[in-house]
Amino acid sequence: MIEKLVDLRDAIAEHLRAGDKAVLGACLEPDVPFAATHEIVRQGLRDLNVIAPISDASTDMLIGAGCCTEVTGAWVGNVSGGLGHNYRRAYETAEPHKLTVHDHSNFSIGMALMAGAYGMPYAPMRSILGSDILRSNREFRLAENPFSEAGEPVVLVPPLKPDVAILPVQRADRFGNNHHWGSRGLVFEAAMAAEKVILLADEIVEPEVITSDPSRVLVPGYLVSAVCHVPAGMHPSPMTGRWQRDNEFFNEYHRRSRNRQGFLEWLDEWVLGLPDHAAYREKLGARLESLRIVGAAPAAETNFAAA
Amino acid sequence: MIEKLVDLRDAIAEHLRAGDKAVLGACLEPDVPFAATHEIVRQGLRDLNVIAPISDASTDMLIGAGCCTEVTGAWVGNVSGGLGHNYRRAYETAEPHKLTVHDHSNFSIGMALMAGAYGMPYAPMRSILGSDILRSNREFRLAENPFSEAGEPVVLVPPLKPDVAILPVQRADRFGNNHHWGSRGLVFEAAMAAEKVILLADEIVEPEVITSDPSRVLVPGYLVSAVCHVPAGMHPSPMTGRWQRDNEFFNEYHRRSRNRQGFLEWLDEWVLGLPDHAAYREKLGARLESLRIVGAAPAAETNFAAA
Amino acid sequence: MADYSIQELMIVAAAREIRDGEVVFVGMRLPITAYGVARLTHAPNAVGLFECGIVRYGPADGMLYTMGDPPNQLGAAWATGLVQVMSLLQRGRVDAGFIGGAEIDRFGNINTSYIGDIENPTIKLPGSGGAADIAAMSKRLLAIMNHEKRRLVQRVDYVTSPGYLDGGESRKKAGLDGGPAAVITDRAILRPHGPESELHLASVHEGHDVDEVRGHTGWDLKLLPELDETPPPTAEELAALHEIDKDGFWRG
Amino acid sequence: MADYSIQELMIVAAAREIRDGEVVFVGMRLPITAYGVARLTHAPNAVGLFECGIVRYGPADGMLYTMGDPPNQLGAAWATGLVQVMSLLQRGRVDAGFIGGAEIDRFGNINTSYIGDIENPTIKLPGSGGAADIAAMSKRLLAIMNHEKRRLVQRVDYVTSPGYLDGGESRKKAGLDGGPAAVITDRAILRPHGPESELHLASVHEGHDVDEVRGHTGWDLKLLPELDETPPPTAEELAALHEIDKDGFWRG
Repeated sequence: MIEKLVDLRDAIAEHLRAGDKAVLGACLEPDVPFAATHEIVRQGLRDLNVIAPISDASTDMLIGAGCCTEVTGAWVGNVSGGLGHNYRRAYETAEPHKLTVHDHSNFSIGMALMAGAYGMPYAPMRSILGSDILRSNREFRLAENPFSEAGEPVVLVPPLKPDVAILPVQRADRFGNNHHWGSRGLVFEAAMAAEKVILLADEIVEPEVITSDPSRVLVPGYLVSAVCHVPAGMHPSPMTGRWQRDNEFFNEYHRRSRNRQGFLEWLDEWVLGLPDHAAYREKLGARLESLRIVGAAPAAETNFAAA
Repeated sequence: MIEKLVDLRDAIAEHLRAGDKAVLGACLEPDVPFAATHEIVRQGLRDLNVIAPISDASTDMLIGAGCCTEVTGAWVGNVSGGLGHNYRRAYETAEPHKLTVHDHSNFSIGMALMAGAYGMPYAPMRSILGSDILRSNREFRLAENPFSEAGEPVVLVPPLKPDVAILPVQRADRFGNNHHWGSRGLVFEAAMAAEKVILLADEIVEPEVITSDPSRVLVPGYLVSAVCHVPAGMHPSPMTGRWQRDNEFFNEYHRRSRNRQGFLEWLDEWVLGLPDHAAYREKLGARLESLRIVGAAPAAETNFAAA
Repeated sequence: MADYSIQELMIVAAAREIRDGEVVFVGMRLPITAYGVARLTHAPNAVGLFECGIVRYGPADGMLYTMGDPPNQLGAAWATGLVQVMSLLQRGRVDAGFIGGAEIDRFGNINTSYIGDIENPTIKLPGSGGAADIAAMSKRLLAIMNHEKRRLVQRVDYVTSPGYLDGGESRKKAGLDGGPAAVITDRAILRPHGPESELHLASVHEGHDVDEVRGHTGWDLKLLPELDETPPPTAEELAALHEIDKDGFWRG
Repeated sequence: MADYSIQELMIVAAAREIRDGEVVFVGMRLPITAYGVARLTHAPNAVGLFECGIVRYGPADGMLYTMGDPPNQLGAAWATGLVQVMSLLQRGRVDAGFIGGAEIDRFGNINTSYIGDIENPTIKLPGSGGAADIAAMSKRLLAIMNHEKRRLVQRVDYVTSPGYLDGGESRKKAGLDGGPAAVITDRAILRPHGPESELHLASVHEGHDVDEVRGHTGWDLKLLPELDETPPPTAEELAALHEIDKDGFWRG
């Protein structure tokens, strides 16, 4: 097998390009890969089309930092705080730049990524019928269901094939094999649809840990391009069984990003002024430690023996 | 929650009707619900449309016993032995009755059940293009991909919505909540697509065992109509972590079912002459015990704690 | 004023819309708490769905800022993906769904996308999330809103989540079943009525009156014949609510 | 006769069709063993897919009667579902796929469904299983057959698994890429050649000759210019094979 364990800086530098369609935040509220968001800001990548059903503050930050000029998603804002101020400024007043939005619902972006994941030419669905999403995003098509007698209307969703999906997982081995548990949002569809997958592993384990439970694997390591060891790489979002949500961090970001100057100061303090995620964790210090899940609620034992 | 633990005899009597579309064998080679197959034969149900990607000897048995007059599947035979003799006799010479076959490939029946599971109006795919499956099963439609410039051909697969899916699982609680691990074939799609789900649980456990690991759940118990405690209910097929395959049992069935008289004798010995699956297990005796997986290869510990 | 907050009344009113044994798309914020209250009072067999990929029977033990927080994972009935849970909507297996919104109109259409023009809006709102799907495919849609004239409007600028569209048969013609069943505001409860399915005033909360409510509504709000005061929370309902929202985070 | 069985030669020949690093749809019977031999010899980075929902790197430790048997689950790289694994075919991510068949024709079309007429066949065969999908969507299709005149026919009665259909551009016109790359029989190896992609004789196994092979082929089998004898299994290949199939179940 091929070793894929690299530094996050190198993974972003090697696998992400200006103009790429990148999934950053596929699990809805948990597992937003903020460590990668920060690294993208530090490297000054431009013109990203950020794909995320519920992007939380990550997309807002990339917009404000000038990295993201297109959004493909269902909801952009700050789940704790409400509206995304950089998102509003960019769309309403083109500050710091013009923003293109490809409107989706959660289910339509799910169908789009599923179609991409499964190589389907498109996905027909009944959702978003009657919605103006069909008016603001012309990528969908309305058609008649050929199997219905009354010609019932259906929406055809074109497949979404991201260039890169960046996905936090609880544990991975150095070959990119991994375990992910808890709710998955669109993590699986994003991993299968993307050309390249970069994992942010909270923990690196021996390969035997992963193969002990093939039913817990998100996608096998051969489909992964890079795995980076980034503990709490999703902070301030939560990770099942590992990290609690830092709600106040989201709220503070929301307050401070209310005007552009405040946002730039926040960005300087928490992203540009720090060399990497280790420094970010160090700056968080005891605050991060207090979010660590230390209790034990183990999954029932499961046997894979063959004889 | 509603208690759903019932005897297999009662579950079949209450939930399965003559003429039903019934999934029996969704996991490909493992987890074929033979205990239910036998009970259906004993109760003399008629005119079933049996849905199974790879049905193994179960469908062949139901055809020979006169219970199944339609098959919706990709492969009917005996995975160990080869051809299905009852299947051939029914299709080639209408003995014991005429048989209708709805031809599928594994992927097309997967797409059909997925469309049923997800409430999709249909599923477009590239597979079975060029195949005569499109000639012998007129339920598919050929169309052009409206998102392609060259009008590339696609196959539209109508959704499959079984009346009942009968599915073995390793463990369940009395409310129908359950864990299933190892390869899943189309078990998940069948469970979601069917109007009713009957589980054959190898083991009944306390509800806390299931809730300890929500990521291992096939479908939650509220979607299950009945759960039956049937250890080794899938014998002679295997069950991951629990039972090895009884290959010789398949081979013996194949040999003895080569002519109709031999099949009827086999059926009398192993099904009609026994009152229930407990008697079948007793008759197997040490042979069954030798198939039990006794080794330990536990899945790595996984934590769901919240704080 | 009564011995409960308006948020508490809204949560309890939302909880009452959930019937026992129903499958409910819960969403975020107030509805999570409403689901918990229903479960602990009159609907012990209700099932809660969360679009992040969670199905729960009992409410979570611990504070939920979002539906994906660790307490909602622990002890869940199912932890799976968005497509798996949301497709239960498309499969016709969801009885009731809750959503919020910035604007709603007299036919129950809800806007969470653009105030003003799409190309040049006054406010760019966060967007649908799962709201458009829940609105399109739940058997009964339940909306929770603040009751202000600028929010309850004649016609929304943008239909994120379809209600009865232009009223009458227009929702059915668009290919959709179901539709809004109740709008719970901080002043009143509105319900669709008549052949046009226009929202009518169904009940007024304690301390508010019909004229005031009509004055804060952006269309000529008609009254249901059985119009009454919204029943206040019972002691049992308030106890359930306090058990779920121990810190009072969602009760304001 | 050489110191190996014909099954051993067929398995080794199949293994040689797998290149290092490739993703291979393995299927049942001989190909499982061929995959294992390839992995243990020249293709240590190959990946094996099984339509029941398994992905493996190394071959299973223990006898596999079917792909879903417990030894194939233990230590797998992934245990998931059929749709998830087979969609890798549709996604264009499978380099090579193996299938068998009852009948194959000169354009590599394979029949595993009906001998004779659909409505009134001489033999009702088991059907496609995953073969139609693997044939339609693998980049290279590899077929394993017994070489008999009634099996290698001018035109199959029923195209379960599409090869080059009517030859030439017809496969492409049907919307498919890829196509058969080799047919491994118990007498020879056939490969498509020329603008029509008709199957030609590529190599003859030890102990067989061209006339005999042509005599057992149901069409006028043409020869590739570079026609040669199939190289016998090496000691390393045989050792790998014996390690995987300890009991000789598949070497018959």
